Amino acid sequence: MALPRHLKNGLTPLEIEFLAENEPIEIAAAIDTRQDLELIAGTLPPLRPLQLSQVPLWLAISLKKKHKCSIVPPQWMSVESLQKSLSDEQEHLQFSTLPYHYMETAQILLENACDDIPSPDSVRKLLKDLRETRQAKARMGVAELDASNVQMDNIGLMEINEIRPFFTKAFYELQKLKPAGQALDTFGGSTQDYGGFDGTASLGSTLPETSRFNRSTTHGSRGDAR
Amino acid sequence: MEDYYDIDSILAEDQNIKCVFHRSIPGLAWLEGGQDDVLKAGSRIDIPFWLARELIGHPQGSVEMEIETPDFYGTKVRNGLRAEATVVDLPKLCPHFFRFGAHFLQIIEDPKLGEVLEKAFKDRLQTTMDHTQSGGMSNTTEYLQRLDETERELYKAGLESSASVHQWNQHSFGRIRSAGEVLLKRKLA
Amino acid sequence: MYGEEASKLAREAKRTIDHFPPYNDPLVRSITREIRHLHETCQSLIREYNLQREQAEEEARRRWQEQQDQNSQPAAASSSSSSSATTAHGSDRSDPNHTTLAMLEPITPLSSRKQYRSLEALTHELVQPMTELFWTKYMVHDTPLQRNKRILMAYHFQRLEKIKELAWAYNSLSDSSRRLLSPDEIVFFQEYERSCRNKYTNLPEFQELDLGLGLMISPPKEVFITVRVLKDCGDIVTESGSTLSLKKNSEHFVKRGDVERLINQGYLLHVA
Amino acid sequence: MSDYDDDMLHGGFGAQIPSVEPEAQIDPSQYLLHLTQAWINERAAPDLLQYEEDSVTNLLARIEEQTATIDELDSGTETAMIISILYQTELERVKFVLRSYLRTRISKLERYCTFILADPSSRRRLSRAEVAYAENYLRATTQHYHNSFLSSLPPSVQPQDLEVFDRKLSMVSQPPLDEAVFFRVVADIGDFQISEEDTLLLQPGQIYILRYRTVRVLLQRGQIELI
Repeated sequence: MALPRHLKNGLTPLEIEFLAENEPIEIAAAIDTRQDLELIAGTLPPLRPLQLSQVPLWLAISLKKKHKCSIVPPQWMSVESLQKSLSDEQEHLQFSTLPYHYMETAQILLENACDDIPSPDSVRKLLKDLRETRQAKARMGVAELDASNVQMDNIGLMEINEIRPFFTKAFYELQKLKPAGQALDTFGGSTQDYGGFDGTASLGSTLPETSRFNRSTTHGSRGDAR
Repeated sequence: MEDYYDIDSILAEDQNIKCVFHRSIPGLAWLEGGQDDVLKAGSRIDIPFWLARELIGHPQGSVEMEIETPDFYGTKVRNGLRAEATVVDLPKLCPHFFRFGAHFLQIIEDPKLGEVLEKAFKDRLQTTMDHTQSGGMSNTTEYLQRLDETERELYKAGLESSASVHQWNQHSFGRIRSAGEVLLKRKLA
Repeated sequence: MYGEEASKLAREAKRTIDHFPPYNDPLVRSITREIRHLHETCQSLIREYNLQREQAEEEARRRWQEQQDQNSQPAAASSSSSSSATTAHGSDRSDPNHTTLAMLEPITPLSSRKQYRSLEALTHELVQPMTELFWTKYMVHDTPLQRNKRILMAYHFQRLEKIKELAWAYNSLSDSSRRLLSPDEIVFFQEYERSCRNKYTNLPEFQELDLGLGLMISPPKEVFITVRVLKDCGDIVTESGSTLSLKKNSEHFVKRGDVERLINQGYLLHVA
Repeated sequence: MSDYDDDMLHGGFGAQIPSVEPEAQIDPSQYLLHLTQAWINERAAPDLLQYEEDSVTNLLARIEEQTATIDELDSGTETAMIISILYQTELERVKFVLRSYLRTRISKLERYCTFILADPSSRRRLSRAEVAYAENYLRATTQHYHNSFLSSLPPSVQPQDLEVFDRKLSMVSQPPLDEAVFFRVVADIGDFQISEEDTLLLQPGQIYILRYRTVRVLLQRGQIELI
């Protein structure tokens, strides 16, 4: 098929990382481009040495790898901020407010710009604790899973991805167990007709209406619980 | 909602159930493995669910029949599921316990059974989910043996996605792999 | 029991969902044989039923006539009875290629509603029990037939999904994959590549995109990457037009797009 | 380059690339943002969404322009070299989104091919090239099922588009609209009816899991984004 099977359960972690790389971040350039950067996503003003600029994360990393910039880590990634998030996380049932791409951004920065991050080991440790606390919350969501709705504000995209296949499949199977009366119409109410039966094997349609036999369609006993 | 090409759905219907016809039917004795010609009225016979469903639901009228609720949806099992759903060994009862239940509920009226199945399914979800995140723990395999086919598929899906995030966390991505590697990886998963 | 071979095939499909087993020709053939047999049986059940029903209807009409004769005006009823007999078979709607159920046009209304109902009731009384038996026997054979067909469709459907995955991942069938396919599947693979995949990916507006890039639709990280050559590839021409000589065990810092396909095919290893 | 048909040529967008100036009214960055979200929506939705013709056309044109720009860049200095690499990196990123978007659509198109071609409202959501693709694909698969086993069965058993059994199980697969989706609210929607009894107060930033059929209309209006 045009899309390999492993891509059919939502996005892959790499794709989510790719999306996070579109997010803006602040850098101090060590290069003078002397010209606008005319990107397809829009034009960036020239990068000047030691001047702070907002650029997409992917661009920041690309420059960083060539030692052409240093990255200003976002406020929420500071030790104090993460400590506060962690205590919020442990105190409340809801997810604490972290950026949608917090896991990806943090991992990309720790991997490629570790020297720009103050006390990276504490940051790593805090992120790990945060992640574990939040993971447990995400899993708890399963208990609320019903055929109506589940609300999960502030969950990160990578966290969603981790539980998505399980949640969506479970949701679908639950609906199948609902009694027939609650069964859902097939396609927005309009039944599609694709020709139906023909030939003799399907003689349902070649027979005259049942009224000919003057017989109601209820027959056979409906089994009961025993 | 059912898909024509869904193998799981096809297999879930392949479950024998007990039926009784109210009239004798010449020419169908072989249904109960008999040598004679006539299938006698009142004989209790085992037929696949996929056949029973079409016979009992036929709009033009066929011989009246009765379908029995299988033992694995009987009082004993229901009580067990109500008490502690996670310890019930479902595949021992019926490999497609829930999916077959969904099919079966379409032809009989038994709201209680629907409730029991739905609740049991929900009760077991949390435990199954937890196991997807602790793959390889000692008590995992024992619990997994008690899962029915639908739950197994769920477990597999959950394990795959949590493993892929874990792998990403370990920085083991980013390198282009050959198609062979990708296919091989999937086989091992 | 009918349908057992088909169940075997369904279980095989389930078991092999993650790999690619050879085409199970013997099982497919034996299931199609069973379908033909079931169809024959259904056809003869229909013929038998039509015959029985005609006789029953004739019988009902005869009894009804007798009843009429014994009652008041025998002459008035006889003409209308013969006209209903000629329209009874509805031959204009039957398909000459198949055995069909006899079609019964509405019986010509008679002067008295009471008389009319009694003929209908008589017919019903005689026909109904045999209709019940017929439908039961018919469904006992038609249901496995439809199920056999469904399983064959599902089996072939699942294989097509895998064949298409191969077609997007590779440009041609390797000998080892070829051995797993039936001759019809090989034809499909070629037809799919030619008239579906290639027609679309070769559209002029998509030229820059390299849509048919194997399994490698993962997000780009770096434009330039380091690769090691695992198998000699000879010289390749890069996108920018220069030539790159890829000898076994050499390492190169190259543009990702130039070598992605070779990595996919296992010629190169992406080192860093 | 020689094996595409007339219908595919006309079905494309290449011929229709508008000759508007880059600065003309629409902010060029919007197309990329828009298509990136369309790609995510397409990956998450059970059915095939509206083809984003404007964004695709525009981005294809931008790719061509940018490729030309890169070729013209003087790569004599280190700075120029770095700018070139940045441009090329972004170019690869844009191509990736487009590629994955188009192939995601093809994959769903194949899965529900017969239905999409027969259902007018689904069919309207395709590009002309996709319609041609679907028709060729349907021909190839129909032929394959026929050759593999249907041809050896009685004619009345051969059709591939029937409803079987009394419960109207159709041989034609339809998108499973009752599947659950994760979505993020991006507009102030207010009270929204999710079932006969329940309404939800939908406000920007919230994240929910709901039945796709229920929220499809919100997606069409651009009030939610699938995730």
